[in-house]
Formats: sequence, C-alpha cells, structure tokens
Amino acid sequence: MPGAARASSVSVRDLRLAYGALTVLDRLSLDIAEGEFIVLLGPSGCGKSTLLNCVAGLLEITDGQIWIKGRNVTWEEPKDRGIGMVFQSYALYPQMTVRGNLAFGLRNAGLPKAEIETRIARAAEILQIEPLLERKPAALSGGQRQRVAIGRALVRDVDVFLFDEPLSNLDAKLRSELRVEIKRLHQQLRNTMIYVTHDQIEALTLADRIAVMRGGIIQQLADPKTIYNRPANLFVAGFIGSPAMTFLKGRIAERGGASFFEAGGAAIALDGYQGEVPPAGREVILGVRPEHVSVGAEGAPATVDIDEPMGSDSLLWLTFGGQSLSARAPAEHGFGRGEKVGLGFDISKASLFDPRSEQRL
Amino acid sequence: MPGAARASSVSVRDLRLAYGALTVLDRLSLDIAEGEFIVLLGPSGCGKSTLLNCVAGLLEITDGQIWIKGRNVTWEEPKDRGIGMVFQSYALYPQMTVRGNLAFGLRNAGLPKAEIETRIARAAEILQIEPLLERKPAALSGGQRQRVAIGRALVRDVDVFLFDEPLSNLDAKLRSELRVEIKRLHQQLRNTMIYVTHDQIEALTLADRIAVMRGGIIQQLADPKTIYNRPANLFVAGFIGSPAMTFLKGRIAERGGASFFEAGGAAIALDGYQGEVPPAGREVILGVRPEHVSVGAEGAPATVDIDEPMGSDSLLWLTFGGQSLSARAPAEHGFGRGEKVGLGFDISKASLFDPRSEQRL
Amino acid sequence: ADLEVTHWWTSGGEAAAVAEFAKAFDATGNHWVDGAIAGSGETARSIMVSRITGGDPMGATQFNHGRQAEELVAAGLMRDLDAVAEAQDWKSVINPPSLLESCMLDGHLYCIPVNIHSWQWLWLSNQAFADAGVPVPANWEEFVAAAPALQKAGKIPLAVGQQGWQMTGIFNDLLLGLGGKDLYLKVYDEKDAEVAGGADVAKVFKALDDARTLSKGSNVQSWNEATAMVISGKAGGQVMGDWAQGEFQVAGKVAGTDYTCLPGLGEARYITTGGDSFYFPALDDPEKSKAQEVLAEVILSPETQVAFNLKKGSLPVRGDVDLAAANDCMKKGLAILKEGNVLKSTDELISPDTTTQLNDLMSEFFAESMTAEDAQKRFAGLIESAD
Amino acid sequence: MLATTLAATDVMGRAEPRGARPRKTLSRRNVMLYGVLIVVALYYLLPLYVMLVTSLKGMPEIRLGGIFAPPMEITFEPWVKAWSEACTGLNCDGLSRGFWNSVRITIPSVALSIAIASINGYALANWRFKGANTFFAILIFGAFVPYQVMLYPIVILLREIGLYGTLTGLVIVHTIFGMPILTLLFRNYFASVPEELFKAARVDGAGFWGIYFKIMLPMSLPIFVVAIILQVTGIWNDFLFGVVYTKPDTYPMTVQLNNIVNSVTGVKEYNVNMAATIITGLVPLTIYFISGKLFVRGIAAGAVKG
Amino acid sequence: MSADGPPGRLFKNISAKIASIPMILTAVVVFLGGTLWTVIYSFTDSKLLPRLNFVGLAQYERLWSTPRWIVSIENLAIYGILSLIFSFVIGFLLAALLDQQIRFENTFRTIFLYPFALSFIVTGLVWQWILNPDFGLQHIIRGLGWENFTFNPLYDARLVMFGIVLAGLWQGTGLIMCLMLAGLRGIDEDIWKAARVEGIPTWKTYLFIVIPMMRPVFVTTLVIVMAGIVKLYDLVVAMTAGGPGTASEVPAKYVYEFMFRAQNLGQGFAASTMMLLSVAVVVIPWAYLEFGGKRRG
Ligand SMILES: Nc1ncnc2c1ncn2[C@@H]1O[C@H](COP(=O)(O)OP(=O)(O)OP(=O)(O)O)[C@@H](O)[C@H]1O
Ligand SMILES: Nc1ncnc2c1ncn2[C@@H]1O[C@H](COP(=O)(O)OP(=O)(O)OP(=O)(O)O)[C@@H](O)[C@H]1O
Ligand SMILES: [Mg+2]
Ligand SMILES: [Mg+2]
Repeated sequence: MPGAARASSVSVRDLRLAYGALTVLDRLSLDIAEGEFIVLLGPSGCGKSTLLNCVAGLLEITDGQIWIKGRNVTWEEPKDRGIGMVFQSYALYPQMTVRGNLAFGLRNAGLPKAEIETRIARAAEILQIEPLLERKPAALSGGQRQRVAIGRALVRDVDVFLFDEPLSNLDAKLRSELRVEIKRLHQQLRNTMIYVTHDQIEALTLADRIAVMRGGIIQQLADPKTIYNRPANLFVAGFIGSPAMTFLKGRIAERGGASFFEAGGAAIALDGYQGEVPPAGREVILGVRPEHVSVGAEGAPATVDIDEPMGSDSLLWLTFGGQSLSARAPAEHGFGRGEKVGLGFDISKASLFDPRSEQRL
Repeated sequence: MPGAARASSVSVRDLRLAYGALTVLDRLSLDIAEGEFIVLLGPSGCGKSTLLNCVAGLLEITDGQIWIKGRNVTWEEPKDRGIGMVFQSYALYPQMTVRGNLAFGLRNAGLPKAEIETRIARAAEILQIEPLLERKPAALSGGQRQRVAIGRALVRDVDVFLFDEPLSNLDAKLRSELRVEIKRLHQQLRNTMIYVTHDQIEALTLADRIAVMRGGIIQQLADPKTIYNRPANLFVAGFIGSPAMTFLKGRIAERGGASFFEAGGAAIALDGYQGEVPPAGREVILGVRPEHVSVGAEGAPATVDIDEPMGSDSLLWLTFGGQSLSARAPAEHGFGRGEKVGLGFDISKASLFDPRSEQRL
Repeated sequence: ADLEVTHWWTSGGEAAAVAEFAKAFDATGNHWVDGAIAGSGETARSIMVSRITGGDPMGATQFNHGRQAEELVAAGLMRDLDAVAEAQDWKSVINPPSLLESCMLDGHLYCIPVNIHSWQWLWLSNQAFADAGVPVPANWEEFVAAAPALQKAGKIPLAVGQQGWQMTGIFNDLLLGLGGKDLYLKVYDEKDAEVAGGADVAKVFKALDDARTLSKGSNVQSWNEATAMVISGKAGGQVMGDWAQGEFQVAGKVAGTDYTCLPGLGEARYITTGGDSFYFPALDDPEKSKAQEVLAEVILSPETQVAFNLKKGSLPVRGDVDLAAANDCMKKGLAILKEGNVLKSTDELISPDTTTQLNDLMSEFFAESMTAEDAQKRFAGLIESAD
Repeated sequence: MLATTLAATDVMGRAEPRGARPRKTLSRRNVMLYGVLIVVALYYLLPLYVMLVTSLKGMPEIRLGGIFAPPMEITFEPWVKAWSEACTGLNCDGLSRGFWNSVRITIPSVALSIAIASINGYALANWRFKGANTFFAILIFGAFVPYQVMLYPIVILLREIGLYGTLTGLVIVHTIFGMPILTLLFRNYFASVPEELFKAARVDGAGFWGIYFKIMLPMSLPIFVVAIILQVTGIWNDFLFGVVYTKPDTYPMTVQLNNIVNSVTGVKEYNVNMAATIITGLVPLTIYFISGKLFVRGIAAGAVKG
Repeated sequence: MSADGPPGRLFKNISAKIASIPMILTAVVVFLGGTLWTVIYSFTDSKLLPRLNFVGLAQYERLWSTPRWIVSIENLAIYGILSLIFSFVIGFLLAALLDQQIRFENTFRTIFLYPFALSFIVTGLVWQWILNPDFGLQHIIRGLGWENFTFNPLYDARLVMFGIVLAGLWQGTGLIMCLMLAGLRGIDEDIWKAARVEGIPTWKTYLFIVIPMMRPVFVTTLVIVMAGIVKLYDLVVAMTAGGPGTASEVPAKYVYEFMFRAQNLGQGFAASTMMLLSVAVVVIPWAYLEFGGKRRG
C-alpha cells in the first residue's frame, strides 16, 4: 500500500535541519498515507527523533516544508498541527493524578467539562486504565505509565500520533505486551502513526511501512516483508533481523549454465534468487539469514562452533568455507562442538550485494 | 549435572537478608558446582541483585552463611572472597584509562608490576581490547565498555564470576553479540559464573542451570530445557518463553479411556503428556507455547484475531474455545482477521497446572 | 617587651592622643603594639572580654572605669597594681580621689584611670547661628528658643548620631543640667523609682522631647559625624562629651571664635567624672608583667598626662599638672573640677545591663513617636529593676 | 541586519511557508526578555558602579553630591590610601597588612574545611554506618545556629584545648562552621555517583581511603569548585571570627576594612571606604569570574538532588 | 548465627567511623554540646562570666517583657517572610529568563551572582550609602526636579526593614537563581515538549508543572535561605546598627549585645535558646521527613 495511493496525511518535503554547522537531516522527503503506521528505524543518533520533532513542530526546521492533512503547517505551533505525541520517558506530569494528566491539555484548550469527562472515559476504557485514574504517576508501573502517556495523546482526538521510542524504557516482557496493545489501538483507531524505535522487532511487528535511516538519510522505505527479505543495501540487511544476517564474501561462478556463489572452496547454487544474478567472476557478498539455512546431514559441509539454545530453537554458529555463519535449528537436535553438518540454503530469501556500492543486486 | 555431583564452588546456606523490617530474602539455599554457569532469572525487584551482592560481600547478611570454594566467607571482605564482578552500568572508573581500570584492583592487592602487565595483556587478548587500553571509558562504545568491565573481573584471576545484568543497557544487536562472547568465555575459562538477568533469552542461551526467582524465593532450579518444557509452576511457565505461553482454563474429561482437556466446547487429547494426567472432572489449566501449536486447515477450530509478522515467522493471536491463544506460524502464510483455521497441539511439550496450588501436575 | 594594648580610640583626636602613650612607652625601651578596634566601645569590649576569658589576654586594655570589668577582676583574670600604686603614691596625686576608688575591689587596685571625661557639654557652631542671624545661645533654653531660626536657615538645630548611647548622654545631661545634682543621684545612685517617675524627671523628659524635635534630619550614625556637622556649620549644636573637643581641634577650629562650649549645658555647673581606664590582665610572662607596670607608670606620669589630654580634649587625672596650654573649653572644665562639682558617672553607678536597656529606651524614644510620659514610665520601671 | 530583513520578505513573498519561520530580532518576546534582564542587571550593577565611581573621586567632588555622576577628575589617591595609608589607631598601613593575613587564614581554612566536609559527605553517602544520619541531622541543625550563640562556648572550648588565639584555632572554627552546608553538598553529590562504581571498587579491594582518593576525588571537580568558592567567599569575608579569634598583627582584611570604615576622622572618607571595600572584595570576585560556569554545574550536581 | 560468628560490629567500616570523628565531634561537642550549654546557662543569672546560679525562668520572663526583643522578633519575621518570598520569586524568575536559551547567558549570570561574593559588611555599606538621603537616591531624584520625592528607608522606622531587605536581596538572589537554574536544567526536556504539544502556555507550564517538579531544589534552597535569615546580623549592623531607634533590631543582634555589651550572658543565652528552639521546630520535622524514611542515604 504505497503512500501515493491514498490521501497523504503527513508529507515532509525537502526537509533540512541543521544545528549550527551540523546538518542532521538533509533534503529528506517522506509521504505518509492516511491511517498508515510508519516506523522510523535506525541506529542511535541517526536523526529519528529529530525528524519526529520537526513534524511535531518542536524543532524549527532550516528549510523545507511540512504538510499535515493537506495543510502546510511549516510555521504552525505544535498544538495547532493536530498531532499527539508520546515520549520515551513518558513525560507525565508527576504531581497530577492520571486524570489530571489527561485533562490538563483539554482544560487548557477550554473544552467544556462534560466533553473532557467523556473523552477521558473513552480513552481510559480503550487503554484499560480506569482503575488508575486517581493515582499519581509515581504509583504506577512502567507499563501503566506508558499507557497513560498514550492516553494523553489519545484524548486530544488528533489525526496523527507521534511516538518517540515509547517502549524502550520497559523490560522485554512488558515491551512485547504493549507492542500488541499499540497494534490493537491502531487497528481500532486507524489514525496515522509515526513511530520511532531502534528495536527492529517493534518495527517489524507494528509497521505498515518501515523507514530505515542512517546518518539522516532514509536508506529504504518499504513494508516489513520487503525490508526483511529484499533489503536495499548491506546496512539495512545487517541492521534488520535478529540473530543477524550472515554475510559471506565470495564471487560468482558459472558452471553448466547455472550460477554459483563460491567462497573458500564451497559453492552455493543461486537458482531461485529474487533479483538479477551478476555475471561470473564478479565479486559479491551473499547475505543469508540464519532461518533460511537448514542444517542436516547432507548439503554444503560446515563445522559447528557453538550451539546456543534459545528456547523454541537453537542458534548454531558454524564455520563454512572458512567464514563464520549462523543458522537456526530446532531446539531438539543438540549439536556438539566440532560436529560436521551439511547445510541447505533457501536462495529465494537470500540477497547478493555489490561490495563497493553495498547495494543489493 | 546437579550441583551435588561435583565439588561445590559457591554455597549459600539459609540466607536471610532484611532491609529493616522488609525481608527480601528468606532462608534461601543454593549450591553451585565448580565451573557451572548459573543464571538468576526473575522479574524486577525479586531479589536477584540482592542475592548476588550477598555472595559478593557487598551487603551484610542478616542470617545464614556463604561458602566459596569450601571456605566460609560469610564475614570476609569482598576482595578476599575470590570473586570478580561485572555490573549493569559497567561501573568503569571514568577518570582512569582502560589499562588503569584493569590494573586498579591488582595494584590494590599489591601485585608486582610485571605480573599486572602480564595479566592485563592476557585479558586484553581474550577480550580483544588491546587497541583500547590507553583510552578512557568515555571514548568507548557500549559494547567495548562492557568488555572492559568483564576484563576487570578477568584480570583478578578468580574462580567465581558474578554478573549483574551485564547486558541490559545495550541494544538488541549488541546484546546478542556479547551473549555469544560471554558463552565463549565460559567455555574457555570454565570458571563458576553467577549471572543475573531478567532477560530469558540470555538465561536460556547461557545457563547450565537457571534459578527462577520470585519475591525472594527460588521457584525452580533446573537446566534450561527442563525449565522451558516442564516448568514447575504457573509463574515459571508464564515468565519463560517469548512470545509467552498461553494458558487455557478447562477441566479434564475422559472419553473411551483417553483423557481430554475440555474448554468452551473445544477438546484437546492429552495422550503423550509428560507427567501425570489428573482424574476426570478436575479443573486444570493447560499451558501451551505458541511454537507447539501448529496452524493449518485441519484440527481444533479457531479464529484469527491478529497476525503479527516477526521477520522469520508470524505470531498469530487466535480465539479458541472462547479463550485467547497464540500460535507461531511461518511468515509466508499471512492470515487475515477473522479467518477460520484448525489447530494442532504438541501435547508432549504442554503442561497442566493445578489452578489452586499453581503447581505443575 | 612587646605589649599589646587594645582600645577603641580610632577617631582623629583619639588616635593622636593615644600616640602620645605609645611614644612615651616606646621611649622606655618597650614596644607598644597597637590593638585599636574601631566601631565604638561596644564592639571592642566584646572582643576584649572574649580574649581575656579565652585565655589569650592582651598586655593592657582600655575600659571605661566603672563596672565594666568588675567580674573579670572578681574571676582573677586581672592583676592588681598595688605595688606600683604604693611606689608612685597615686593615692595622693589622683584627683578627684573617687577615680581610684572605682578601680578598687576588695582593697586592691586593678586599674588606672587615664583621663576624666565629662559628658555635660553643649557644643555650638558660631557660624550656624551667624548664618541664622541669631546670637549664640548661652544655655539650653536659649538654644531651644533659637532653633526655629536655625531651621529656617536650613540647618539642623541639634546633631545627634543614631546610636543609643549618644541619646542616653543627652538625657543624662538634661537630667543633671535641668534637675540638678540631687535628682541625678536620687535616680542613679539610690535608684529611687518613685523619683524617676516623678514630676521633676517629667520636666527632663519634656526637654528630651524638644531635643528629639530639634534633631530631626540628622542622618548620621557616629558621634563624630555629628560633630562634623557642627564643625561645618550644618548643624547648630551637639550634646556630647568633652572628647568632641578633639575633633574641633583636629579641624583647626578655635574655641570661642569658631565654636562655643557650654559645660553642664550652660545650666547647672556640674560634671560627671567618667572616663577611660586601663586594666592589666594577669599574664604568665614575668617580662611582660614588668612591662605592664612600666606602662602604668608611663601613662600616669605628668608629662604623658598633659600631652595625652591636650590631644584628647579630656582632663588629666592628676591634680598636680600644669595645663597652661589648655584651651578655653578645657579650662572651663578644669575650673569646675577645682570647685569639686564632680559626680560619679553613670558607668560607675549602674551596670552595663541597665545601661544597655537605657540606651534601647532612648533610641526607641528618638526614633519613634513614643510620648514623653510613656518613656518616663518605662524609665521608672528600668530604674526600679536596675542593679 | 538589512540582509536578514530582505531574506525575510523574500520568504514571506512565497506562496507557501517554507523553512524556518521568519522571526524579527525585535519581537515582543525578545524585547520583554532582554528588557527585563537588562533592567535587573542594572540594578545589580548599580552598587558596583557607585563603589567604583566614588572610589575614583576626590573628597571635594563627593561633597558636591551626585553619587552616580562619573568622576570629573579621576584620582587613584583613595586606592593608595586604602591599601597602604589608612589608619586605625596607630597603625597606618591600610589594608595591605590584612591582605596577607587573610591569605594566611583563608588557605588553610578552606583546605581543611573542604577536606573534612568532603570526607564526611563521602562517609555519609557511601558508607552509611549506623547513626550517621543522626549526626548529620544535628549538623544541619548547626547550619541554623547563629554564630553569636556559639561564640562563647567556642571561646571556652578553644581555651580548654589551648588553641585560643592561634591561627590553628581560627582554622578549626572556620572548619566547624563551614561543615554543615558543605557536608550537605558533598553528601548529595556523592550520593549521585552510581553506587555500582563504589561496589566495583570494593570488589577491587580498595578500602575507605582508596575509594575516596582514587575513585571519588577525581570525579568530583565541579562540587569541589562550588565548595572552594563558597568557602573562600565565606572565610575571606568573615569578620566576627576574625576579630574575636585573632590578634591585631594577625587581623584579616575584613577587620582592617571595618576599622578603616569605622575610624572616622572628621568626615567619612567615602572614596577611601569604597576603594577599601572593592579591594577587600577583589579576591572572591576574581574567583567568581573565573569559575562561574563550573559553579552552576557543581550546584546542579550537589544541590538539586535532595 | 554461624559457628565463627561475626567480628565486632563496632569494627565494621572502622575507617569510615574514624574518618567521621571530626563530624561527630563537631555535631556532638560543638552543636549539641554548645546548645545544651547555652540552654543550661539561660536559666542562670550569669553576667559577664558564666556562673551556675540558677534563677529559674527569670531570664525568659524578662526577655518576653522587653520591647526590643519583641521588635526583634517582628523584624525577623518581616525580613524572613519578605526575603523568602522575594528571593524565591526573583530568583526563580531570573532563572526562568536565563533558561530561555538567551545570548550572553554567562554575562547575565555573572552579574546576578557577583554580589554573593561580597560580604554583608560591604553590602551594608554600599546600600547604606545609596539609600542615604543626603547623597544617594533621594538626593539624586530630588536633584532631577521631583522636590518632594522621599525615599529614606534607613532613617524611617516604618521602612527601615524594607531597606534592609532590598540590600539582602541584592546580595542573595544570585545564589538562589543559580540553584533554581540548576533545578530547571534538571527537568526532563520531554516534559516541555509534551506541554508544547498540548498547547499549554509557558507560564502555565512553569506554574503547574515545572515548579511542582522542583521540590528538591526548593527544599535545599529553603535550608540555605532560612539559615541565612536566622543568622541575620552583619547586614543590619553595617546598614543601620539596629536603628533608627530599635526599629531594625534582630534577634541575633540582641543575643550578641546582651552577651557582650550588656554583660548579661544569662539574658543573651535565654534569647539564643528561643532562637534555637524556633530553628529546631523547623529543622527537626524536616530532618525526619528527609532521613526518617527508608530512602537511600
Ligand atoms: N540540540 C542539539 N544540538 C546539536 N546536535 C544535536 C542536538 N540534538 C541532537 N543533535 C545531534 O543530532 C543527531 C541526531 O539526533 P537524534 O536525537 O535525532 O537521534 P536519534 O536517531 O533519535 O537517536 P536515539 O536513538 O539515540 O534517540 C545526533 O548526532 C545528535 O548528536
Ligand atoms: N537499600 C534498600 N533498602 C530497602 N529496600 C531495598 C534496598 N535495595 C533493594 N531493596 C528492595 O529489595 C528488593 C529486591 O531488590 P533487588 O535489587 O535485589 O531486585 P532485583 O531482582 O535485582 O531487581 P532488578 O531486576 O530491578 O534489578 C526490592 O523490592 C527492593 O525494593
Ligand atoms: Mg531519539
Ligand atoms: Mg538488580
């Protein structure tokens, strides 16, 4: 569902943002469709929060325009942009009760009392925080606080939600629970959401489209499946997926009309590759995810280094053609160190990269 | 490999620790074998750090004894206990170089210069931090800092390593890398290690044995596979595994000599259950992990609620017998909301719990 | 030996005077280490007492004679000077003899008076009155009568520094001047509260009320700033002790032509003989003890007495010195002294505690709109509980 | 300025808002903000200005009035007089003597009081032995005790240990009275140092002093700057203890200042007083100007965490 | 207990205990001992030297019937309330202004802070002069044509405390500003952003959100300011010496003068005891709240 197909809800055009001499974002453009869930993903310091703050109007942009719902809001105050925002540190007002936190902005906007009550009741119901309304933030657990922070955006009845790493202060279990809740919330409300994270699991589970950023530049903007299976370049490939994709250096060989990937004496047939296989002799990097490597008695020979059990399955670290490679195997097996195994590769899910341009071929 | 079989390296006997009126640990006993990798796992505030600090001698215990290598060290100073410790926040001395950090403890112990150099060189080699030795901690990345923190314990040449959530400040990618490294380190050194975490992936991948704690009490102490497949009680079952185990409330029925689990009109055959199936009519809770539920066209009927893609596969949230259930399916499928599917259960990996005592049956 | 001497003589005239002591003492081969502490005797005395009780006494220290050091003496912290007194026959040379009495405790002599200060003076600026076009008054009544003219000429009739003791001084002077010797003694010596609340003292408070009115607008703190106003002709007059004389002298003014002095405020010709005296803390060092005796001798020697008192504007404590060089005002004082119209000062009659309370009362009276009657009532109460 | 205006109109001229919102330098907000700041700054600078101007005038000019008027004829006479000629009693060497005394008093007092207070703060924050907080509460109570109240007991105390009138005695007095607030600051600061650091050092075998000197001290520059500033200011400016616990030849500068200011010869020599005042304040002022930034940082570290 | 029991508790952390001896001595001997000593002698009739001749509550009776003491208490209350309110308000306002990412922040901050480097004696002196009706402000303004302009606080009994507050604020607000600024900088940036997104005006954000969050700073500041207020002495002495009359007397001065000038230690001690009592009434509940709970530290 590409953005152009639907009405554009948020549109960033040629955005440039500089802190003094340091340009953090340069000529960045991004179109987000109505009701779309966009995740901005990238390593720390790549400019995700900066971009989000520009959209919110919390940072004055250096150049470019920002449109929300067909209106140029470049010069408007945050409160007039029709956005709600949820912060990593929750940013709840500690001395007010939950109800106070939710009501404060509304009261300030001069809404009638009854209307405020209705909205709070609705948000509290959606988020299941009715029993907490009279508590202060200090008396809430991390997850509850996060829900209140979302509630504060919710009551504002806005079209665009902005989330800046809303879950990264929480522990793994809570994180996965709230992830589901946010997903549900989106399915229920169908607002446009822009969600910043550096956790790829969040990105993959939540996003309609993911924008992978590095150094202020969007590296790839696509739906999770495409990002996962056909990463645009080495950076995206390595960044997405946990355990990470393995990269093998080698070159293309041709034998009997079929293309092979050759490295350190081992060869992998490339038929079924989703993309253009380069001519023989070309140096390439083969990227393959652990779960697309099957481990058995037969296949390309490799040696087991470490068997890391991970509950439902194990992660094997192997030596293959002199290079290190990881593979996922069902937990039952249990491999010993130094054990010889055979590998099978699902080439339709693998990627070939140009070592110089680092782009996918 | 139960602790009693080998020489006991660390032994905690009837430990009691109270902060004023608040008793955090009560009559806790734990035997750890020589060279064993023990992980203390549990939710925040359950007393993991407290237990570790008691072993290290950083907290004065209220009652009980602590033995390390056959010596009662209950009243000894931390430095005399033959332990090394790695902290969550690294706790590197910010004003010293990496070399200074590593040397500090050794100099305090009055070791000769040459010996100090040798030990630092060895640790630096093992951890691959030779190029960093002259830098200050502020100039290191998170992962490098963590390695230095480990190095600081390493140079002390101790028998017991204590880790207090050493990876929880790092991002997911780095975390998985360092996890492997710690595992490698243990395989290389074969020291006794006590490792605190609330991240179950860490626990499952690293531990020889896991002690799952709650409220200062060890709920289950066993190897990862047992913990994963035969959790001792509801708490352990729910705490371990991500996505979490689903619990279905129901009762035992008998039809034709075979036992069934019945809930909301749906029934699941219980043959192959690892444990004792209770008599018919008894109320039980069935716990089943998402990866032990197979989704296909046939089987027990269920309805899809949400399809959460997670890269390699998807997590399906289903309604089954009026209750919510999750299942893992290969990412290829792609289920729509409301789609009817059939489920298969791998009962040999499921657990039955008593609703009152919450213990596994 | 080096002898540290603490005192609070820091104004121009005072400093010049104390230099005479130092010069004379240094001439004996000893060394005067000057420990002047500025900011009036009140600041200085607390420091002196701390040091003596703290076990780090100075070689000698100034106090007003009277009861300020009574307890220090009683506690054995001060040495007696009986031997020197005997040798120098001070009993016969000190005049009036009451001065020595106030240095005695249980028959021992603990201090030496160095000068006689009298409080009862009204200092007038001849120029101010000339500017106002009225003759220089000869007594308090005339002064009060001349005040409107002064005010018209833009002058402040009576300069008063904003410190309690200066106002108490005015009150005591009025008490002695307008009420006479008997009233003064009844109040302060016998501490007769009835008299203090009676009609005679009421008159004094009326006069004090006048003084308060006349002093409006003198925005200065210390006494010598007030004196400076008289010297420069900005103010008509000041009620202040004879030490004000020193300031006139330093400013090069001539008694009679530039300024006029009226002892006893021009009313009753009595003066009180307060003054400064030196105490000698008990020291362990015999050499210093010796030096203390030398210092005592030097201070009371006729030459130093003359030199000192000429500069200071006070009267010598010896009856046998020649003060030919004395000016007009000093001679007036000497004459009264000769007549024997001398009384003990309040310092000797009432305790510092009572003095402090009195100062508070007076400064309150001057600053606020308290009526003369109320003030008198409180005064009577104060005298009743005085010790 | 012109260029910015042009650029602004250019932006305004476009059909759509683009780039940074045009802002006038003289927006109402800025006028208000800087207006208030400048007015307040003037209020704060006024006394300094008056001091400076007055100290450069001759007495005749001062008598004319107009304390705010700049000097018609600049003279450094009052400065010279204040520094080396002003008299108190018989001593006519102005502030110069007191200056070195102040230095001699301030340096050891600052050093000792900070050393002790930092150790106290460290012991309180990191070692927390039983009863420590009780002592600390008493200490804080001590912060409120007027010095005058303690003057007498301390006189007796010093007499009993035979230190009355010595420099050591004075140093001890300054240490005692600096202790409450400094200990509070240091305690708060050390409490904000991650506890794990402290634990790591203990595992590494460092003891009480080892951790203090090798771990805590090197990390505490900002709070030490704050402590030094507070103490230098406090001790340098102290009058009461200086005058009560010293002798004339060891009088600190403030005592000399008080003497000069209160020794009036005829009229008050305002110009000399002001010069003396500025000279006396010069040392703490210099320290302030040099380390202003660190001061705020240290305050942030030591005061905010309650 | 285990077989080889714990070593003596006393020797646990022995270095820490030894290192704390100066603090313990100061707390116990000087502050506690000195206070007790003062309280005991306040029941005696000690004059110039302390002596144990008990007279019951006589000193207190006299104290509370002395107008000057009453005035002192009132003055301290006026000064305390005014300087508390104004130093907090002004200090906070200045800090808030400086926190607006302004240019020349360093310069402004230094200007506001420098008076703190001066002693009260100096402050008193300068302000005494500026407020002097014959030279200072009043003189200047009259000279400018307003002949009837009257601003003469130091010689007007009704206004004198305000004059002292003026000087006290000049000296002290800089530090308060610094403390507040530190506090403001410690507030999570996200809170500001959240408030902006909700469209809450700046002043409201300060009033309802930021100020309530700065409680710890306010507590520390309160301790410092209150300690300064109770001790108020030098400034009064330098500016007015308690005058005009007794209009600007303060308790600390009363104590000092009765102990040393009036040579009535008993009276001075009684007054000190009253001051200490009022301090204790404030400090003890605070200390209890601060350290009584099971919070760290
Ligand atoms: N106020 C500022 N002044 C100067 N540089 C800044 C400022 N704020 C951010 N930066 C820089 O801008 C870059 C982008 O920062 P940003 O906060 O957007 O990163 P991010 O992607 O959100 O990272 P994280 O995942 O750590 O939150 C960083 O290099 C950062 O150092
Ligand atoms: N100094 C202390 N005083 C009082 N209670 C404390 C103290 N330190 C810890 N506790 C309490 O002891 C309990 C156990 O704390 P502990 O730090 O051991 O938990 P944990 O399992 O390590 O948790 P986390 O995963 O958050 O680190 C908690 O309930 C905590 O509140
Ligand atoms: Mg960010
Ligand atoms: Mg912990």
